[in-house]
Amino acid sequence: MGFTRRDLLKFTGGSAAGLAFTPVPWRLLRDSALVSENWPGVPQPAQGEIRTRYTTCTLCPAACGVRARCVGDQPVSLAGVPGHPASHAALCTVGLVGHHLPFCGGRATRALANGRAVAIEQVLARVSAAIAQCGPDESVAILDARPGRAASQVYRRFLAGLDNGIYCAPPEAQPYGPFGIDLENTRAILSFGVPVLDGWLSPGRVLANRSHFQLIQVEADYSRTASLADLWVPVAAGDAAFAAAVAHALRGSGEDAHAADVARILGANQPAIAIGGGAGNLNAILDSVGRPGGFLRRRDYAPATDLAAVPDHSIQVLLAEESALPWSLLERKLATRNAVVVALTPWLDGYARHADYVIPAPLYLESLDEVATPAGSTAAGFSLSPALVAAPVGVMAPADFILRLAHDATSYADVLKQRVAALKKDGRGTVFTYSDAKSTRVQDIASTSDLWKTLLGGAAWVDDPVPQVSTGFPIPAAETGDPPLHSSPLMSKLERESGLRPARRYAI
Amino acid sequence: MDSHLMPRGVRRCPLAQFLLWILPWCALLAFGLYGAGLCLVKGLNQTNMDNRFAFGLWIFLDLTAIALGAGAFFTGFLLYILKKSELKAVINSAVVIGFICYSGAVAALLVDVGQPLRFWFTFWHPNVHSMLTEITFCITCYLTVLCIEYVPIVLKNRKLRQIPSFLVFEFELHKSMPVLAGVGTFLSFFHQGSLGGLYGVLRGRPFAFREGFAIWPSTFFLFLLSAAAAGPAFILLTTWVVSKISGKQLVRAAVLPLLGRISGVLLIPYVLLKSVDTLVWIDRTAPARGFAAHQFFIWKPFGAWMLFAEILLFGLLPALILLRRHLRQSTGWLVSAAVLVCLGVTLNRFVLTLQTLSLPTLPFDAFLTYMPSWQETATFLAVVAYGVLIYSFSFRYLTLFPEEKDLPQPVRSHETERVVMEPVC
Amino acid sequence: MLGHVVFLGIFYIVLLVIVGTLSASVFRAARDFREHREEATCWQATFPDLPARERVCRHVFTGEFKHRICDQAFDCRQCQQHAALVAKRPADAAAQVDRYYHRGHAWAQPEPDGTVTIGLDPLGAALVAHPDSIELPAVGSHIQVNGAAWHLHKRGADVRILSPVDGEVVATGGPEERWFLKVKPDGGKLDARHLLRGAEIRPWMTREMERLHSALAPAGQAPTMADGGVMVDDIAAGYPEADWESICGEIFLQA
Amino acid sequence: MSATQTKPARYGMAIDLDRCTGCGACMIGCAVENNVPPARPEATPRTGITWMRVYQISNGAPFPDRRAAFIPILCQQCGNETPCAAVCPQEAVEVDPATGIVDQMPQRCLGCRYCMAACPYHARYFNWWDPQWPPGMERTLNPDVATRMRGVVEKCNFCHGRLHAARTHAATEGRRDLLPGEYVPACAEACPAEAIVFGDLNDAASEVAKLARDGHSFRILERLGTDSKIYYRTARAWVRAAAEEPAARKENDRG
Repeated sequence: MGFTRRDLLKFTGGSAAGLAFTPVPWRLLRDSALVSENWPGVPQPAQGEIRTRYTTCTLCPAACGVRARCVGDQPVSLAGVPGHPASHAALCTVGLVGHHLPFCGGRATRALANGRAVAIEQVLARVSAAIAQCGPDESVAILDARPGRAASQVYRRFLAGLDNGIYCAPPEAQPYGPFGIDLENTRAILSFGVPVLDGWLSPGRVLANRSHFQLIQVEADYSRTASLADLWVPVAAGDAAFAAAVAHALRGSGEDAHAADVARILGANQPAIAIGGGAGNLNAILDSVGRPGGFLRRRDYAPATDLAAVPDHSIQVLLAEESALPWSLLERKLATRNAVVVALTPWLDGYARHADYVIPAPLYLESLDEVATPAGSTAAGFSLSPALVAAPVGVMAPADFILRLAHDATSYADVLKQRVAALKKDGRGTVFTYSDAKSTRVQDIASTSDLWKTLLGGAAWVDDPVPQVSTGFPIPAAETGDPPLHSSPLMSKLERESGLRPARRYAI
Repeated sequence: MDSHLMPRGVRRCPLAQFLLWILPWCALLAFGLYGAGLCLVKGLNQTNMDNRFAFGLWIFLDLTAIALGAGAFFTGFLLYILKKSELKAVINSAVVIGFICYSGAVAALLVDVGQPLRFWFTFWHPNVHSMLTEITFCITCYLTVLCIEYVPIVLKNRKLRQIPSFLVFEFELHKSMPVLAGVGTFLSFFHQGSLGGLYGVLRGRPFAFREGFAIWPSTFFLFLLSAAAAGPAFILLTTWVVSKISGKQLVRAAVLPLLGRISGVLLIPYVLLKSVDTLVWIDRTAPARGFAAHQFFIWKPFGAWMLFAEILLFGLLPALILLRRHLRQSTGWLVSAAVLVCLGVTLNRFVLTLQTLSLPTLPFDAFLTYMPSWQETATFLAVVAYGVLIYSFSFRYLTLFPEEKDLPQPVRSHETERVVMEPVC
Repeated sequence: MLGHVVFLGIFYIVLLVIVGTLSASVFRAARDFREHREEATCWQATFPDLPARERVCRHVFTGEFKHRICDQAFDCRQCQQHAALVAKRPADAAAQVDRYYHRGHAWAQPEPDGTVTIGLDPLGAALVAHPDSIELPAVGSHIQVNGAAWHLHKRGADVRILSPVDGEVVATGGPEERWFLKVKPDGGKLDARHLLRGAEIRPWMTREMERLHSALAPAGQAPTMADGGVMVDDIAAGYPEADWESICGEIFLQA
Repeated sequence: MSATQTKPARYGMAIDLDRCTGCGACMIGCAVENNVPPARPEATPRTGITWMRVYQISNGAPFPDRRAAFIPILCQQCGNETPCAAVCPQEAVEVDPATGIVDQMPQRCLGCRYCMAACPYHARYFNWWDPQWPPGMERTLNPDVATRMRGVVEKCNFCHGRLHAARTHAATEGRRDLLPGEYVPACAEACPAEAIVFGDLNDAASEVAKLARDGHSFRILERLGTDSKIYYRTARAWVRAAAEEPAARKENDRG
């Protein structure tokens, strides 16, 4: 018996002692440090050339200028453009992380017919057929999420070629009709449920002027705007009786204490405006239309049909861009039999759930896009939103789809060029370039192609002001939009990780 | 069956009964190790700790275990340095308890940190101003000392001692015990204190912050004193419990009252200093930092009653009991007082760790509560089960109470193997 | 900086002390082996672990003490107490004794040729009668007082017999010969100060019988004891159920 | 990487609470800049990672007089006996004497969370989960900031990546000192209300230094003596009362 238990013990003990004098323990220590430092599964940021590129945000009608910091071609952060006429240097929380949208899941990337992938040509053929079969009291409607664009003109032209085309837009997309708000000179705002400090217009513009105006918030909820307003009136925003009481108080009568407070503040801070669905005829009483600090008329307004005004069950073919209008409203307008719904959308979980056909649309930053007049702007405006990242294969801009449906050989990009050519031809207005924060008169730009290049490099065209007449034009009432369905996964910081509420996305 | 592994001259329950006893503890240990494994593999999201409650059940476990394990150093100090030879009767048990408490706490700490692989970074880049550095260094050293002190006890196992080299080594190592006891006392002095300093130095936490002497806040000294008082009480308690469970007389009748007296003698200055410290804190320390002390006690359920319970019910009361000779002689009083002392030190550690974290410091922040997750609780229980198992095995196969074999043992009917009627020598 | 120096300085000193203590123990243990003191050291380590009843001073047997626990690990050669007591009765010291007894149940008998014969006393012999095996030291090897002299195995009991003398083994015997070793004592002459003799033997043996009795008691009746200590040849045969390891350990001073 | 500045800076912030609307753009801008991962589904306000975190407070008045204010809390970059740096056992927290910035080194952090317990502002965050981005989103990570692994603490460092970038840029122009406004953290840049002003407090002419001296400016928990570098400004007495120092309260009055 050569090997006893004692030998084994000696061997083990000796090995253990000997091991301490070899590099093994030190190597193990070092390797443990390396493992913990290069923890498995943690991505490291890609390195590359840092470039600054400019574009314009299309996520809401506020039309904020965007400066993108890119590594190679990939934007890694977005920021505002200092001096931007509509947005100052700011972006809202959603806009700050617009470049994350492709990563939040639920993308539509292929044309679908009743949930099955098909070629876009097939959808075109079937939708064309459906349109052709429409009877005299069956209509074809397009829901334009962002009216006022060159694309909107494409939609209107297409519908005009049909006997029964209806062009619709969500009411909050053009809340003040042909008017903008001269916020820079306003001294008081009476808001009926409008989230003035929480997503109204562009945050940069509102907050830059916040110190100049008194804010009275009429809202039943203790919303963020209500909590920060100079006066909060906890009355339902749509309560016509309160607007009437304020009107009485402004005329010097009435007993409502709240209304008297409101009237006193409005009286002491002129010019004042009233906004939101409950405002009624207060703007006429405040004489806020057509004068500085009030509602100013701009040039480019083209009214759209309010979907609510369309007779129920009359739309046979509906082509809808993703918007904040609830599906139930759309559904009510659809014909009860064989209605065809085409969703022109980047997402699978919005209208696409109810549509017969889905045409996958590119996302913000994925394709050359455009932005119409910024919400609330007192002058018409136009910006291009050049693509910063490649769109997935198979997506098609809604305007391109409508052009194909109309058998029009031009592309959406051509339409945009035509629009820019028209701007140059008109010769009005100035162009604000993002990279150097300089404004140039359109007349001073040499050619259409120069203007195109300037806009493509990040710029905003702003119309010249139009002469104003004081008028009692009723300001259209608008509901507030819903918070966005899709936003960056990082928005978790605002609610789930800190208990802060997310800001609303849609500007009113 | 395994009687040839047990110390000669003592009786232990049959193997089957022993296995039945350890089985649930093994199950608990396995369950706890599973919970701890989840925390190690999946990360600390398995716990209910959060950014405000950055420490939870485990830090409470660490602090309490180390306070209760202080008996090892303090008994060693009294026995080897101050030559209190009566304590020889419990020194082995004290060493094993110390070993269990410290190794359990270190194990829990390794699960508690986010990157256990980096535990040695503290030795590589030590920040000597941090209490935690002092604790890490001292506890590592002291655990080594406890291991070395445990070795002779293991080597004296009936089977192992038959190997002459083990026995010779044990003999020579045992000669060094006074040196090790001295080192252990030195290390314990610093880390028991530093554990108090851990929270006492938090200038950003006015509930815990205390002024002090030199680099040490007053909690440093209070922890040291309370641990020294609680250690003997815990040994008293464990000895009594083991004696009850095993049905054996483990130490001579005078030993437990002696432990009680030691505890009581230390408790009195502790209660005194703690009261002074609390008054200074209420009157000066907290207000100077912008906090009125009563603010700390407005949050339910942590009212001022905790403060009174800690100082009077769990401090002064057991101290008075333990200092009365005739009360000490009554096992009921003695054990009750030891329970109070141990509860007191537990409550003290709880207050300092968890109540501190639950209180807001930002003026507009909220009072938070925290309930450990099952994984945390399981890990906690694993440490308890680990302790019970180590102790059970040590008690069965090693000599924890050298006097046991010389004491008359009550006869138990189930002990069919052999009954001894020992002559009293 | 100063903080670092002080802190790390203290830390390394503590570490050094711990490592030093540990290495010193290892070194001293190695030295014990090198200097062949391992047997004596083992006995030193074992003795305090024996129950108090096994460590009773020999002067308790003679009634000189009521209670006394030996503090010299049964090596009376160093014991001043023993020397003092012996000095009180010089006659005993001078008396010639032919057989000395060791507390571990070995006897030593000086032979005319200067060697010492070592065997097991009747109790010891009866306990390990007909052993399963015997390990005797090689001739020429050295044995030490209280060190293991030889080993016997019987019914699971590993019994080491403590040596009564220091010396070199010159011959080996066995149970049949009634002696086990012949030893040439160190210094040429048997130093028997630590061994029991004369009047000590009977009370000691009575006590040992009592210990055996209590060790055996629960296993059944004790027929061999009824007559007050007449030995049967093989006690083990009478107790087939007894835990022989424990009984031998008790009697042969094993811890 | 870059040369040391000629004169030490003390970077700090002045946050105008009267401008803050609690939109959270600072939090989003911060997370984008510093490669903070999005929340796991299980994350809560207590386990999330928000280097910049906006707290809502209220004046506690009954409706409709209740008013809210928002207080962005980030690492206050304490200058005096920085609580977190003092307690870190392995020097994973360092105060840069050239900038006054308290820097957290995730590569060295043990994850013991002692610094989190030490921080009176609760401005330190632990990686409870493995950081995870939706597939493809890791392409959007900021190349100037390293990602952190699970089990380490992280916090605001005034956008260290931006400081490095600014210094590198200054070095290419042959400057050792940064120009005012050349280095601005992401939160200050993202704030649409321009409520956050960042700069060198050592530079008496800087806007931040002027705001810090403003009578409406205060620091949170100033009496703790942490000498923090984040100044808050409000003209509203109740906001100041609610934010500056704790007062005895009967209930939590987080808005």
